[in-house]
Amino acid sequence: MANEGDSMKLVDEPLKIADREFESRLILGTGKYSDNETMVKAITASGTEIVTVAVRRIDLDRTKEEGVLYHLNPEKWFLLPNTAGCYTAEDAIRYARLAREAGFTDWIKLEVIGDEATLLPDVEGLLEATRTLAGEGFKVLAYTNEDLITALKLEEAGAAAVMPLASPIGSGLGLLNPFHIRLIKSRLSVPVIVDAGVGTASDACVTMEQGVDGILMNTAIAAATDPVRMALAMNQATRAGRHAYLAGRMPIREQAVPSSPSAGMLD
Amino acid sequence: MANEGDSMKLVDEPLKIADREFESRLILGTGKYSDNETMVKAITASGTEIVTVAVRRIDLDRTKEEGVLYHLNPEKWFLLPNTAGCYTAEDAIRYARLAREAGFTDWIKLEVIGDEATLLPDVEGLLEATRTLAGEGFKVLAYTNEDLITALKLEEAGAAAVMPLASPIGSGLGLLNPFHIRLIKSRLSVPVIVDAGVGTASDACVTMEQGVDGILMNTAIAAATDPVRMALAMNQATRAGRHAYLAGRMPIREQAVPSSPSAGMLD
Amino acid sequence: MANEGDSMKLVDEPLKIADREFESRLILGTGKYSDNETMVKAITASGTEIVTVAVRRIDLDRTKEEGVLYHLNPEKWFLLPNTAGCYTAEDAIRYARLAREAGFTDWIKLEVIGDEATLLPDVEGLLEATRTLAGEGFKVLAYTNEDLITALKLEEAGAAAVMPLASPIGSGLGLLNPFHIRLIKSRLSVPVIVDAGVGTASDACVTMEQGVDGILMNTAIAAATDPVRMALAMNQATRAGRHAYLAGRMPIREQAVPSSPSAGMLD
Amino acid sequence: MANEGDSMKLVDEPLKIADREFESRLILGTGKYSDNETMVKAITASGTEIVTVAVRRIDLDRTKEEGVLYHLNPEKWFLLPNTAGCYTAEDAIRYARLAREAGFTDWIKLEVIGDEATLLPDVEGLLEATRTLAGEGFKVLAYTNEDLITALKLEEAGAAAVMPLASPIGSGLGLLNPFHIRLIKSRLSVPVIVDAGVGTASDACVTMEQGVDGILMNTAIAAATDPVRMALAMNQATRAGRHAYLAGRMPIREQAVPSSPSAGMLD
Amino acid sequence: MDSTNETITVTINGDDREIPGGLTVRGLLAHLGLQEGLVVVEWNREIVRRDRYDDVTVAAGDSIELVHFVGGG
Amino acid sequence: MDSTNETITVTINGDDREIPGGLTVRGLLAHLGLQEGLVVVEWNREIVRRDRYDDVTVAAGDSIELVHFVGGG
Amino acid sequence: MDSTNETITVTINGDDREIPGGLTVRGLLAHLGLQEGLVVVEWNREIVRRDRYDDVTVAAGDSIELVHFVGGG
Amino acid sequence: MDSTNETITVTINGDDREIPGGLTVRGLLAHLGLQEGLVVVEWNREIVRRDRYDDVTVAAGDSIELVHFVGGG
Repeated sequence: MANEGDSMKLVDEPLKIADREFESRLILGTGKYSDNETMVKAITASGTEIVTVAVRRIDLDRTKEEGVLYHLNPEKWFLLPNTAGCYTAEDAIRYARLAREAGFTDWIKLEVIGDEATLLPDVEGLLEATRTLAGEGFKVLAYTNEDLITALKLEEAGAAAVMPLASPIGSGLGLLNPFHIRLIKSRLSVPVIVDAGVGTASDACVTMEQGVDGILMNTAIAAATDPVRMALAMNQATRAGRHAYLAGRMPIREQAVPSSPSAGMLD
Repeated sequence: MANEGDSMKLVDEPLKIADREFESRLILGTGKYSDNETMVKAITASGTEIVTVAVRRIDLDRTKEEGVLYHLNPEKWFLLPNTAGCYTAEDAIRYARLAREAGFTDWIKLEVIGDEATLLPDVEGLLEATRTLAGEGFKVLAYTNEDLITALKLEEAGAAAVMPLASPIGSGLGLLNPFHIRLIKSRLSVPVIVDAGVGTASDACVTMEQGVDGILMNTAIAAATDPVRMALAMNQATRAGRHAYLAGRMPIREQAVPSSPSAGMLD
Repeated sequence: MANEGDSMKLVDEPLKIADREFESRLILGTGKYSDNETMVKAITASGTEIVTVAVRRIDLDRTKEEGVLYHLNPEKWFLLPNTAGCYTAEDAIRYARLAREAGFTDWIKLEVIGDEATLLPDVEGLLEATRTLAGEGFKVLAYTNEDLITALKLEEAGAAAVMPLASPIGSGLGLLNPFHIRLIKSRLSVPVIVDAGVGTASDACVTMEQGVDGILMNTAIAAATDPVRMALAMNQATRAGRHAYLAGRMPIREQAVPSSPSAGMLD
Repeated sequence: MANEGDSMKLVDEPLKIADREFESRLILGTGKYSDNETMVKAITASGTEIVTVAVRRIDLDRTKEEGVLYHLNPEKWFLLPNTAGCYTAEDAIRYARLAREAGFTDWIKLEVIGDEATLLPDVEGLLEATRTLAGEGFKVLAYTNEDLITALKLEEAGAAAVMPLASPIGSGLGLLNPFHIRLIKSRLSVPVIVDAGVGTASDACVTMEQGVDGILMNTAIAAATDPVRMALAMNQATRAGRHAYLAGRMPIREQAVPSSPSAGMLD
Repeated sequence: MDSTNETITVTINGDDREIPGGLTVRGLLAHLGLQEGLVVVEWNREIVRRDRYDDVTVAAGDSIELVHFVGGG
Repeated sequence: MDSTNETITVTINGDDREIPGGLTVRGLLAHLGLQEGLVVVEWNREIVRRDRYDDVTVAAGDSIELVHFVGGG
Repeated sequence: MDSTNETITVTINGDDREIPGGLTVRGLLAHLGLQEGLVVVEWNREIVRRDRYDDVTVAAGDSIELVHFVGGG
Repeated sequence: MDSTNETITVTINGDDREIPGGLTVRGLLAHLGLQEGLVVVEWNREIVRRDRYDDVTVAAGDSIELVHFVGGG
């Protein structure tokens, strides 16, 4: 399409995390899809270059097809393991080490959950695990809340990226606290990637307009009626929000200003 | 781009207004650009197929270059004349007839303004002019406020499309009243195109997510720091919002739901 | 209470409509109460001085107790008849004349409804009825939408007060469009009283903070679990919003400012 | 006033913190007033029973009038010392002990600040100081952020009340995150008192409608154009929001419902 | 010349009703047991002022609306 | 019979202008150096179709509006 | 000296299982039909690097976790 | 045995001050004209209870903090 052709000329610096660069600023989770074919189609439509995966026991009694590697080509997408389901620093560290052993990456999306009902992070455990794992050479992408102070400590602890939530995981409530997200972005040097809570395309767009470096989402796409179309919508919305941020929006005025010239009217 | 390639497969019915069909759901005004080259680049980046123009006196003492037709190729974009600046039905009708005489189209974006400070429509004059012009065979696209009752009367009066505002022209306040816009869309048969007030990409995205048929904007692009990049952002945001609407968003929950499996955790 | 004692000293000019003055800025509808005793208690708790009533046929076959005058003392509350249920100017005028004949007042809360599903006003009919009734000496309080242009025409047509809606009657959606309400207040000389849509106390408070002269509500109180307590809440919220508007709120800052002195800290 | 008379009958359980009970749910800071007379008038108009004070060095070279006890009668208002300005648990503990030594109370409003620009709490230091001070028998009212996990830990650490912020101290941004505040209230047993960020009366009202036990504010009143009137507004708004919460608001409907009977219309 | 013994049919509030012939508006209200102060009378689409209750006599086929105030918002 | 040598005064786009007498609309546009395809002509409040540019002769005191499309939203 | 004929009981992914005695980790994976490249082995809480699959022999009572990547967000 | 005539230097609220030697805390407060009920005393980082104001004698080089309540939120 002509317009996307143009977008090619509108360069944006790549998303840099640790030692890697990515053109897309959208990261996708791979959970909760009705089937693997839909998952792959949605991931493709999203234009993402990074997908998250979880570390779980092999089910020895079921078909071996369950492993996500049977469906996702690691040459095509960068696999980012997470520590979802871990409630202590110790557990998260254990899962991170197992994930690294798989041999794909020393990156880890670090989650230390503090409460089962809300899946909100336990920032004390998160900071402890970040210090340990960063010390072991992991590239830690830390899932955290909207608290600036914790974000600053995560950066100091060696996190490669800080991932504040928009709203609780799987809630679809959207960006509850743009002010705090903007605040975090304004104070950190490492990339800020908003993680969790996005529900629809405009949530992704308004999130990127805050100036953050990227977004991670899963349920908004997997639980849409048409996941593949929603994935495309998220692809476009993330780019739109980024371009709008870079373009510099018009000033807001509480008055009207005509778009057509006032001169040259007839008598 | 891979992802836009995919979008090609995700068909959407075209935007149908009167006897014409359009692939893009974004309409651009051509006012307030710093220079004509920027205007043409922005229009191109926006992917629009329809641009609005105003009817004004020729300035006999200035260069003849001022006419917009010196810069916009009517083969490439459908020119939609407006009646901006008209404060009575009589004036708007006069401008509409002059516009038709230019020989490009019998479509008119009808504005009957009620107040100079807010540029809000005078719905009494608007209804009168719509009846008259529709009777003369014009395809009337009527700029109106968020009032459902007026919208229903405009449809009955023969409007080809109803164009409620998001917020005042040139304000950039965004979609002040999504509920009323949704209400109008739910009750009309003719296309509903939101006109005026959009300020940034997320405004366009959330507007399309209400299910409306299209958006018209001018200042949000012309007054952005980088109009061409903002035009691309609006192109993507409009498509994103449309796809998100068609895809069917996830349900909102005031609780968290994990994206990774709870089964298979280690002991 | 000490605090209310203080409020007595914090004078506010009375609410002036036509030739009358009121201390309370809250007007209550009398519909939809579970029973008349609750209605009277709620009206009392609300501190209102004006209650609206509807004009309907006497039911000749039922107890005569149904008339609201059996329960409300016209010495204690000013009865404001409405034209609810009228869909044309002619009907509204007929009901207004019947209401005046009851001998209590020549005031009328004028409603000309345009659509049964939304109960939004038909502004053409409303303007016509306002002109006629104002010409017959009625004090017209006109229920309208958020459109400034219509509000200006209503004032010019002789309305004693203009009553834009916060959101549709009985919806409880609250103040959907504070900007347009502020706009109307800034341009009119007659009192602006927001009518319909308020759902809870904070809706009333934020509405008054826009600077309007008063609020009319019914369902928010009648349909609350505890109507009498909600009536008190609305009483307090309306006063709170008015006082906050008069007091002049602090400036909003996107940064923190300590409330305790920074000097005098220990070593 | 009749209406306030009624409020007397609408009993609400008192606000219970530790071993004390209060009728008012509004707590005021005593900083930043232009003069002490205005401060006392505003505190009186607010109806509060608790005011916070800071611990600072005596200025040996200035008039001794600077101490707040010269202006506030401890018999009339319960003085709640804070640890504002402390950036470590150790500092906060030192200030708390000095405050207790003044002989008025063993209550402390605990602040451990993590960042000078935002005055956001350092939750690690806050938890440490809460554990120590609770262990020494202090009644700790802990100023924290909107994080549920930290709130749960504070309760477990022995806090007598948890005080999440609405938005940064002195910002006047209002309640940025009602969802998280509701979440905290739903999970804690100790009182939840929203502290900081309220800017105007409707902010206080909507905050109390979330079901929290109380509100603490300072700048919204001290920095209003008319602090005494704003204090009254906050008094009323806090009561209004509390009553509205207890009364149970009407359901929100995206459609209209008439307030006047549909039966009995004329032919 | 004297029809007052006969009953006539009029439409009151939309329903046909038999009432004694020759009733004035005041008589009609009394006949219906309605308290004058609380009712407004429209007779063949024309409002009848209270001071004219004795002047207007109801005839067969007349259409009469009797209205009052009810709770409404 | 030959007045074309004289100039007449007409109002064009709100300003009085001297133009040669006897000009048709087409002549006027040529005189003003305007490209026909890009202009719409209103002559004494009446629109002049392009196919009538030769039929309409401009007379002294006529009021003429010459409009075109400009950028607008 | 030859116990390989006997079976032993070990805990794999939380369940007790009978496996042939004397298996190395590589042998165990083969025994379970698992593809080495897609599994990570934790043996008595200690990760076993792939280059040590032949060095570690599973003994009775050992606790073994065999994990891989699954879909997750 | 009598050093009270001499002055000593102590740090009070961060500033060095000359005060008479041998003052107790109570004596110091009196010397500074401070009302006991409104001040809290920290002496070399240790809080001095009011009932110990007579027991503690200020010595040269001591660091003393004298604090009270001020307006704060």
